Amino acid sequence: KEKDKKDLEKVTVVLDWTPNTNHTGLYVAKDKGYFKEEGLDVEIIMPGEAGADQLTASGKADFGVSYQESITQARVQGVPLVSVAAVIQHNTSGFASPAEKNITSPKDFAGKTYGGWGSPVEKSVLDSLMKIEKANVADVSIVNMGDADFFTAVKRDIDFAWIYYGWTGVEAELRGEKINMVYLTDYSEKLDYYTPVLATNEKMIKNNPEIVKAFVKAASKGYGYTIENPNEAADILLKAAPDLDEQLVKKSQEWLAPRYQDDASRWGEQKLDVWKNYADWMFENGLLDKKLEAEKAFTNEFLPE
Amino acid sequence: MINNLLKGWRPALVLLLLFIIWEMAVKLADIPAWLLPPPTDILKEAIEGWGNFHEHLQSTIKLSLLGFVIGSSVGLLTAIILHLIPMVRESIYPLLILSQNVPIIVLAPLLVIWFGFGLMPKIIVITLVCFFPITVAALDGFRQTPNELKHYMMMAGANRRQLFWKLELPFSLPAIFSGLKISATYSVMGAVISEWLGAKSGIGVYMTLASSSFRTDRVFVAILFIMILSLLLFLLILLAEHFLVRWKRMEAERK
Amino acid sequence: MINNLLKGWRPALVLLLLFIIWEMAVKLADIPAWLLPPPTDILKEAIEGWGNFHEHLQSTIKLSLLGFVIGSSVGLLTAIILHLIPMVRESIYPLLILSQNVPIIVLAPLLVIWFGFGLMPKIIVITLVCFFPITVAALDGFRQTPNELKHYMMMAGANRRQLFWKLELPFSLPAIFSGLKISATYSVMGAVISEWLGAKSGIGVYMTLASSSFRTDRVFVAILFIMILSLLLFLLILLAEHFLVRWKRMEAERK
Amino acid sequence: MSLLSIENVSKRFGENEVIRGLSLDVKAGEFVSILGPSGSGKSTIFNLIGGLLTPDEGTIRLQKESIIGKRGSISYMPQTPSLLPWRTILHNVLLGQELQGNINREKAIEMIEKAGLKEYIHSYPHELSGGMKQRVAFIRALLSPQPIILLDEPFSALDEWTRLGMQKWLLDIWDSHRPTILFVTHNIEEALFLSDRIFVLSHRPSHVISELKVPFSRPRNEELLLENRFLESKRTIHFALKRSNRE
Amino acid sequence: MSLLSIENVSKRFGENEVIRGLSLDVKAGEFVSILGPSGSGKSTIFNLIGGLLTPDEGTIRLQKESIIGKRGSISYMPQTPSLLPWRTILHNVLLGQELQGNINREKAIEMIEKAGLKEYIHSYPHELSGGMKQRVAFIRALLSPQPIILLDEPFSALDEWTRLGMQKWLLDIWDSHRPTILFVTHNIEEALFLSDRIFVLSHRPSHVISELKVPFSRPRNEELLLENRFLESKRTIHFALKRSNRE
Ligand SMILES: Nc1ncnc2c1ncn2[C@@H]1O[C@H](COP(=O)(O)OP(=O)(O)OP(=O)(O)O)[C@@H](O)[C@H]1O
Ligand SMILES: Nc1ncnc2c1ncn2[C@@H]1O[C@H](COP(=O)(O)OP(=O)(O)OP(=O)(O)O)[C@@H](O)[C@H]1O
Ligand SMILES: [Mg+2]
Ligand SMILES: [Mg+2]
Repeated sequence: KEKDKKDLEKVTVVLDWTPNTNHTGLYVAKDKGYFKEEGLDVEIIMPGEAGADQLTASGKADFGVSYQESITQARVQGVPLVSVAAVIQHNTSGFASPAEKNITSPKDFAGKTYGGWGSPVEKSVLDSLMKIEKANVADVSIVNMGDADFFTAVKRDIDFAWIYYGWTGVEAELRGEKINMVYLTDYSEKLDYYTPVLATNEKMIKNNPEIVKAFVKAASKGYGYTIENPNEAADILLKAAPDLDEQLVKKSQEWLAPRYQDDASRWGEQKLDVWKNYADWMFENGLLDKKLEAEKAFTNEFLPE
Repeated sequence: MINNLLKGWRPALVLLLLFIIWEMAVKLADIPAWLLPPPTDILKEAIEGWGNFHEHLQSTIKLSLLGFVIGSSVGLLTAIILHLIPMVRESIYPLLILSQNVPIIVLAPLLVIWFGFGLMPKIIVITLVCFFPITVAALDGFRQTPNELKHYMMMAGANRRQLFWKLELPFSLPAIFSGLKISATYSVMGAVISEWLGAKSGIGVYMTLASSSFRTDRVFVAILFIMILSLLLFLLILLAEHFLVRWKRMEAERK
Repeated sequence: MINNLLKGWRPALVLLLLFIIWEMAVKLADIPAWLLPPPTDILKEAIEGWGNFHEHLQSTIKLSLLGFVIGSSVGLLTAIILHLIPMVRESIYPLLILSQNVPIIVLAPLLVIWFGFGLMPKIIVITLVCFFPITVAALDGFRQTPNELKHYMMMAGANRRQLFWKLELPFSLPAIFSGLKISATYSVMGAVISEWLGAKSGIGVYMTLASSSFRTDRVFVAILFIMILSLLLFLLILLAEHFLVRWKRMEAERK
Repeated sequence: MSLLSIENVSKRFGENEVIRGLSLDVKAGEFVSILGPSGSGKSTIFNLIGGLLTPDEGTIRLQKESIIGKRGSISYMPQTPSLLPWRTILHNVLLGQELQGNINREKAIEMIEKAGLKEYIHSYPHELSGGMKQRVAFIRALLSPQPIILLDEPFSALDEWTRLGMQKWLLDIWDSHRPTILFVTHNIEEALFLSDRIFVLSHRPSHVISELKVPFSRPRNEELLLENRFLESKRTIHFALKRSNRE
Repeated sequence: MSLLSIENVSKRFGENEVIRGLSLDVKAGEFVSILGPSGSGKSTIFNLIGGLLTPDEGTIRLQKESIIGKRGSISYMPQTPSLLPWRTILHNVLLGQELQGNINREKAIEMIEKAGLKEYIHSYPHELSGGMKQRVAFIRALLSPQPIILLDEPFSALDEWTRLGMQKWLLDIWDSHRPTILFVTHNIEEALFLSDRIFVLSHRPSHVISELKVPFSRPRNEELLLENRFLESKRTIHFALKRSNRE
């Protein structure tokens, strides 16, 4: 068995944050031996403050969990990141607010306070959504809430914030706090981008395509298992990260399981339109210096048939 | 003073040398700019991006200065209270040391809950970072007041207040100034950290944005200005010391 | 020493009082536990979660100790080099001070990119946090060696090496130990920060996990242990000092 | 009639009995010395008079009033000059008055000039030599409003040559102002050269073993130190001390 | 035949001419004092002999060999005891030998015991009184292998009573070992009481203004200080110094 291990190709994958249900497929693939079947010995690493993208791009990590938004910005700056699979088919993020604030559609944003992390993207997104309902983003007071989490923030000063329903929204359900969600996908097609995605760097694709293929295949299998058995998959994640809150993981997993593949023909599929649309939108809003060559930013070629 | 500045040519030279080596290394090893930009790129970005950057810089300067003033006042006041009431000193001082081991980033959410997103939590963070060196330095200064001077003052009929204002406080000014020097440089760091608690502008904000949009050169511009700012604040305190504790300097020059 | 520990009852009492007030405040004001858990909850979690937590604790202890040993060695060595070669001191010392103003969190990604995920970048972070207080303290110690002792040694024919090993180094041991005490407590903080650079276990990891799954009580357990650990390391150095610089303590007791 | 009178004072620090049944008195305008070996409790006597310590027994009276535990009723010049390094000479000299509340700037300037320190009036203490600093400390004591000056071995930290100069200077000043002075020293020559009366103390626990009226007329000058009658007086005190040691 | 001879030595620090054409010599087994006012360059002379400074002019010879700029060729006892606080008395005493490379532990223990410090042999310096520390410093100098001991005002920091005790002790030790000693002081009595010959220095720039053979026989005791012939010698030196000041 020792000898087996030596023959395995050592591969590292760096997460975008702390382990959560976005990553379950990777943990399943590791735990169930799918990676090993493909000849890989995978190590999963948390990036801490280091930032997953730089690590993946520089080759310190072979793969990373990233976002379409990041990869778009990165590629424009010459950072050689490529997305190889979409973890979740549609954007599950949206603007959340405590139910008593009565924020149910973008026009309700007016006169309220939004808590963000200080990126110019936020204002543009708010603007796009509000324009649809003929409201003006200038009426929203945007406050940077830094490292504070959603629940903390809405206790003070803040009326609504941008969250992933699959994690923070589920936590709200668990706490019995009623929240309203305004999903991006409900209002704009351009904003239905892939988040998160699995990424690697160009060098990896050029020099070790077989490893990329093997990795994506095993990951696909892992997410497949998760879709079928959310409860068992959640247990595997909890085993790997026992400090996570069990209830939250279970419930979040249940919520997310049908959304990994959703309406796509296979897990991980990415469409050129989605990449193009979003990059165009960013460019139009002055969020990019240059236009993105969307064809080079992602590839479906490593996904199993 | 001017002497000291002139002496600075040697470290400046070393710094220049470091920059040249850095530039060469980046060029020769063909390191991509997003990984480690060469100094010339950083300089270029600092100049080109100035129009956008100076606003951030301004708000950080304001925040650091305000935080420093409040933080060091709190520090000095704490020292005075601890000094004048020995019982408080014995019960609180060890806890103050302990307080320096609470990671500030962990406190952040609590501060936000209690004080919202305004100026208050930021000032608290800077104060937490700033006050301790001054408290320690001032307490040391008070305690090190020579016994002979105290004895003379007491024999000559000084009361507790006169003893403090006419002897202990002026005597510990040099010590307080060394505390101020440390705090001054910390206050810039503290301001940047506190901006991560949510701010609209500031070097901290600029830096997060830069790093999330892969502008490593801008991250370095931010570092550069943090260092320059720290240095300037340090020099400011040095200048104040130069005028306020003349006697100590003159004494030192004599030796 | 034992005296000093016994004196600790007063701060301990204040601490206890603080905890009681905290508990009462939380209970009376009905603050939700995810916002600010009462001390009893934290204690309960510390005990119940121990089986899972002690692994994290162990790896942080190992990392802190290793980092501290390496960091303080680097610090001491730097001080010795700066002391023995005045030209190096003049050119490098100001830069060292400047180096303390680079926010470590900004350096982190660069360190990981340059040195990977191994032990190396973590040790570098702890070293950066640790070395400076020791360098400053040791340099001060070397420089404060009384002139009369130096003069005697030189008149008696001591060469540079003898002067350093027989006079300057032993004389500055107490100063070095005060540097070590500061560095020791910093090293725990440094280790926690360095774990944010990507580690599999450690209090830093535990803390991020806890905070990302909204377990405020666990975050406080982490803070609690960081403080305890810092305190223990501090006491360890105090103990070492107790045995190594007997003479200074005895001298002080005389006064 | 005595200005200061100490009667039957005793003081112990725990086990350590320092003073036992000590009595002495100082008349207005007199220069009185207390001569005693190191550790015999001379500084302790001053601390008792100055109100920093209270005696276990006995009375201490200044102008008939008890000053036990009362600070600030005497003017004091310590062994080290104890000037505040951040004050100019003028402001240092004024300190004694400042603590008592009324400042006389003109008088201070006049005294400093008389002491030959005119050019140093706005200098800081570190710019002065040891002897000059002691002069400033003495002027400070002289300017304080209290009726008696205590001097605690003011010259023992100076080197011999400077010390002699200071002694001569002190005699000069004293001759022209005639303040009441209680002087502490362990140097027989110094006590003889300066004072009207000398109280010789025993070893701990100390009390007065002999009181001596100094037989030399004033003004005195340096040559006195080398005269045979001076050596004679010195011998007397020396043997008195030796005898008390043997007891 | 002289063990140490200094000929025509001059030294200036920038503008400040400290020594001008100074000559003196010390024979083996002799106790020679240099007597001079403060700041006359006495310590500078020692630094020249010890090799810390080099003279601008002149020669310094030890046993016929030039020792200009050569450190470690003399044994030295400074004004302050300069004991290392982290070493026990025994290890402090051994320091002089240690620096030269060969250690004689037995001899050291013997000497410490002779000096009456037997119970302090493993104590640390802070446990000793000022006088005791100076004894240790002297033993350290005595045990160093060099043929001459320089003593730079070793007793001037002690109070008068301890100082007298130390002088008597030094005379005792010297009588039994007869080391060669060059002693610096600004105290006329001390020089007269201790030495065989005295070189009296002028003010800066200093040179020898008079050389004096001390007329008292050995062993000497304390009473000598109170005799008339002692006062006589003191007067001689005093007036010699006074004359040179006036020049
Ligand atoms: N505050 C105090 N507490 C305890 N002991 C004291 C205190 N002040 C003085 N002593 C003791 O009293 C004794 C006499 O001390 P004091 O300073 O009065 O002597 P002194 O005659 O002035 O000596 P010196 O000539 O050295 O100045 C000493 O043994 C000293 O230890
Ligand atoms: N290294 C030096 N650099 C410049 N000047 C010096 C140096 N050493 C001594 N001097 C000057 O030389 C003069 C004589 O000093 P020195 O210490 O030799 O006198 P001294 O006779 O030993 O005095 P004291 O009795 O006070 O010890 C002084 O004016 C001093 O300022
Ligand atoms: Mg005294
Ligand atoms: Mg000298």
